[in-house]
Amino acid sequence: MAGYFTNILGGAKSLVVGLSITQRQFFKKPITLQYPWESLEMTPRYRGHIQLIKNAESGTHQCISCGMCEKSCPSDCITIKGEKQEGVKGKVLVKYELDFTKCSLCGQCIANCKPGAIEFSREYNLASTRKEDFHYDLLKRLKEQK
Amino acid sequence: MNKENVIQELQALAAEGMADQPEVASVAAVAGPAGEEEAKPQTAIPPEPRRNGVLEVDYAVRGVHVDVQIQGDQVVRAAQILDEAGMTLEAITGVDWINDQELEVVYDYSYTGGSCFRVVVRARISRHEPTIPTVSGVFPGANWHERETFDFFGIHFEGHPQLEYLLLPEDCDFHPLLKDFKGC
Amino acid sequence: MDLGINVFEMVIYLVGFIAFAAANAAYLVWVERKGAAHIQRRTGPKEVGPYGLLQPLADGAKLMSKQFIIPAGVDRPLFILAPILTMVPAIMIFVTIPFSETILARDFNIGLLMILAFASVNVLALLMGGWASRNKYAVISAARVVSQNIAYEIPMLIIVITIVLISGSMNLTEIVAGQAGGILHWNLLPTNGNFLGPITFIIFFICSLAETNRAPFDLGEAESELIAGFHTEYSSMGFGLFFMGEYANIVIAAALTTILFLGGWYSPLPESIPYAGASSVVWFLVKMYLLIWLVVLIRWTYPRVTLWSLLNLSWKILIPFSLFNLLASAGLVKLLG
Amino acid sequence: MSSQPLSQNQERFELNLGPQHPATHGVLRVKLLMDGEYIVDAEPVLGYIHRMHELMGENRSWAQYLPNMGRLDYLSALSYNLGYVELVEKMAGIEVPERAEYIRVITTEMNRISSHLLWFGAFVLDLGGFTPLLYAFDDREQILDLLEAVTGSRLTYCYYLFGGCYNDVEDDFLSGCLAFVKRLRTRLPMYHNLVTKNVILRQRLEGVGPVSAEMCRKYGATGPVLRGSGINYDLRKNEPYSIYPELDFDVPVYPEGDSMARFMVRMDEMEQCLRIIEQAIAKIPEGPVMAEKVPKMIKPAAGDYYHAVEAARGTFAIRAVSDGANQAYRMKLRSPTFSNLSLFQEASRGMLLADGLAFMGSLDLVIPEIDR
Repeated sequence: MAGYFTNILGGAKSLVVGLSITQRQFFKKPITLQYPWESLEMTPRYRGHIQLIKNAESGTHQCISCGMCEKSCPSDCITIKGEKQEGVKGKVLVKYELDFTKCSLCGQCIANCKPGAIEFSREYNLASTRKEDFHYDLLKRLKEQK
Repeated sequence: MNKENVIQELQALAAEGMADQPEVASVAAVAGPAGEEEAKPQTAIPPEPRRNGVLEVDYAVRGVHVDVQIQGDQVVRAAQILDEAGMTLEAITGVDWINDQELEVVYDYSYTGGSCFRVVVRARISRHEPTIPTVSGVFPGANWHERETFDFFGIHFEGHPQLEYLLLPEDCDFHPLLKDFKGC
Repeated sequence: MDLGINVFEMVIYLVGFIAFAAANAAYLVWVERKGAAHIQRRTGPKEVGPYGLLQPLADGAKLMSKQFIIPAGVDRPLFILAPILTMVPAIMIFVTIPFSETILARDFNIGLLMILAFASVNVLALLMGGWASRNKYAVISAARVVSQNIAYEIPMLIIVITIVLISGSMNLTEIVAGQAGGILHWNLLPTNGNFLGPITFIIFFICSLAETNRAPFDLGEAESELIAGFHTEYSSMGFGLFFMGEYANIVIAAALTTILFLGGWYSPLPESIPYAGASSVVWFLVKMYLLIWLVVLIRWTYPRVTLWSLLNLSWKILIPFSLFNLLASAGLVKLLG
Repeated sequence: MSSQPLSQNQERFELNLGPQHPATHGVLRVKLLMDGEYIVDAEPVLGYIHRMHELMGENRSWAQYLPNMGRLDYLSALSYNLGYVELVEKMAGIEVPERAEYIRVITTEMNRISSHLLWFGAFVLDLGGFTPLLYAFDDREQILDLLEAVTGSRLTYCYYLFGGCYNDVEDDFLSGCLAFVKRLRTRLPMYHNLVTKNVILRQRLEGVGPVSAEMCRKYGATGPVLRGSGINYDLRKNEPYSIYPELDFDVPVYPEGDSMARFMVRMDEMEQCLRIIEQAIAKIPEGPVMAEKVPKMIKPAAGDYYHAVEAARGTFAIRAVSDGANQAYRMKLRSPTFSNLSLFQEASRGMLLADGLAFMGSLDLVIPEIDR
């Protein structure tokens, strides 16, 4: 019989404690971010789609068209083409296409890139209704980059 | 649990299986081929099918302590031995050795009651008529694992209470992990 | 009495109460959403109007402009009748509630009885809605609602009888009048003569939560088990009426609790203090909305009970306590009165 | 529950729970045979998010299979990453620098906490309490921010490489982790006051869904389900890997076997994770995070290899069969919730629907991991 009453009292106490916690939280400031009006800066290591790194001095990329990124990609996202050109040692990159719809951002391409020519971009708010909008021409992108 | 007892019982079981197969019964499989296998040249050819028997393999390399190969119809006996020893069935899976025209059914057992002890039991069955008795009578948890193996390899588990597709759609007619599966 | 004036007054009150009920239902949704958001450290609706104040209107417009889907195979008459039947009794009850000495539509001698009678219609509506939907989740929900409401009507009625014993009337105005003279005279406190006042109040409050199907007793809705319970199949204003009915019932439960336990329109301070001590409708609304806030806070704090613990609570704890309470109060009234 | 199901000859009906249902946390379907509110039989139907990860393992090189690991159990992806890289390191004999091991343990444990926090919120949501979910998300968000700064992703991590980690961590991350440890230590008592001690929650969990140790053994259940049934089995202790033997932590075990025991195991496990993180940060050495010599093409010796790690939900094991090539001949993924869920059918017989769903929640299901 005593257990019956202590159960009720203990239960009631736990309920009151719960109420006091939520009521206290009610008076605290919201912690959410109102997305369209505010947004976060992406961290330096954020993994967006890959892009060619622009060399500040030469104004171009470091790619030697070795094809390691293409080979290492688990999902065949990358298509590159290098050509022999007159007066230039090694191959010259003429096409670097990324199919971002298939990419899983594993970073194998970057880990396997010997000259360190590619990096993750910090773009995250990508949206489109067309698949083709995510087929990137990274060379073109590099040219447009300021 | 007495590990030595379990190993002895499994050895006895495997020896019975070898008696059924006169061509392998003459050779006692006690050497540690774990080392042998590693020494083999690295080729794309799958290793030769192993003889039935119990091997104590290098845990640090293989991740298991005891490797047992038995006849297909002995898996229930093996499950009973390991069940009595208090072990858990962790997973069932298959491997398609298409070059030998054989399917291997692999049972992973582990011990959850104390020090780590892992036993793998494997049985090779014909690829053309893949049937093997179910161990779901001993370990009810095998039910889903066997259904999954049926999905992927088409191995028929005799006596299984509900051998239907588990992960694949119920109307599919292929077994994707067979090596001659070419997409659907 | 002049019949013409009487009818005119009746219409004014009726329109007023319908408007009050609808506005309350709409803005309690806003309070619930905003309150829940701040309890959870979010901001809640904020885009439609300042502080999202126009959100209920937007929601209402959306609900009204949607198609009222009647699924194939449902019991059409019951399916359509059910949402209406949740809303009508709720508005009827408002007629009897005295918001102050002057603001009341009809001063019934048996006001309390009428409220309880109409409140029981609600469960019928939920049963009809759940049954007519031809949805298994809705049927389970309907069965739950019925057993829950029956179980909680018993302790609630016993408590109401206790109050009637103490105040000696079933007229709501007289029950409030009996609590005049500051907080110490409220039925809530033992100082009013009934030493079991607080327990009476708590039992009544729990019962009113259960009767209005509010969390933690929202077994009928139980969104993580039964999708949306009895209104799973309802869309458009069918759903809207269920929704409004739920909030109207909360207002009624809070108003009734205010009348029975918190001294209605009387100030908690003695009447000798100017302004703050005066009785007015403001005090009534303050008490009522504080109770409603408690109901909201409870919803966003506790997990849901199961059917058995719900029934256990009623039969094993609330009913014995309320019966003992009734006996003790009757004895006290006999001794002191 | 003291009450028993109604008699057999009452009318029964079938109820399809899912594949879209709020309580199944994903595309799980459960075929229920109901007797009023009682579950007579519950048969989970799987495969709605089956992606044949095992076949992918046979078609990709060892390194290319890395991103798949983040997509099995997306809530504790790093445990899976760890299990896979350790297996391949074992096969290829790659030594991992000590700093990388510490980073792996710190990030894995952070991930484990985030997984348990999400389970905690979602579980209370199953029981009808909405608010703790948002509080748990608040804390989880801090972890995701920290992990994002290191791994670059928030959910489907692909951070470990064979022989180390993708990149080093900064001191900011370590101090951030310590700050988080401090923060969660103040938040956990709040959770206990708000949720664990709540009488309604206790009534819903205590004695509900009892799973005996024997049943766990027969079904191969592991992780918190097994530890909630009184078996002290945690691969971090029983089959130590990485640097766990150097760290001092306890394995919470509750003998009751009911939903409350499983709840408490996970809540206590979070505290132990905090201890692990603290010690690992105190001990972390300087040095490289990648092994010097990692072969470009990994060609392990032929044979089969088994490796098991303790993921947030139990034993995650991989059986890889190699034929000496750069890709697996067979890759078997043994996921913990697959076995944990398989006991649902037997254990849920005779339960109330609400209790059945609470029981299912206490198993902590992640459907992509079950379906693979």
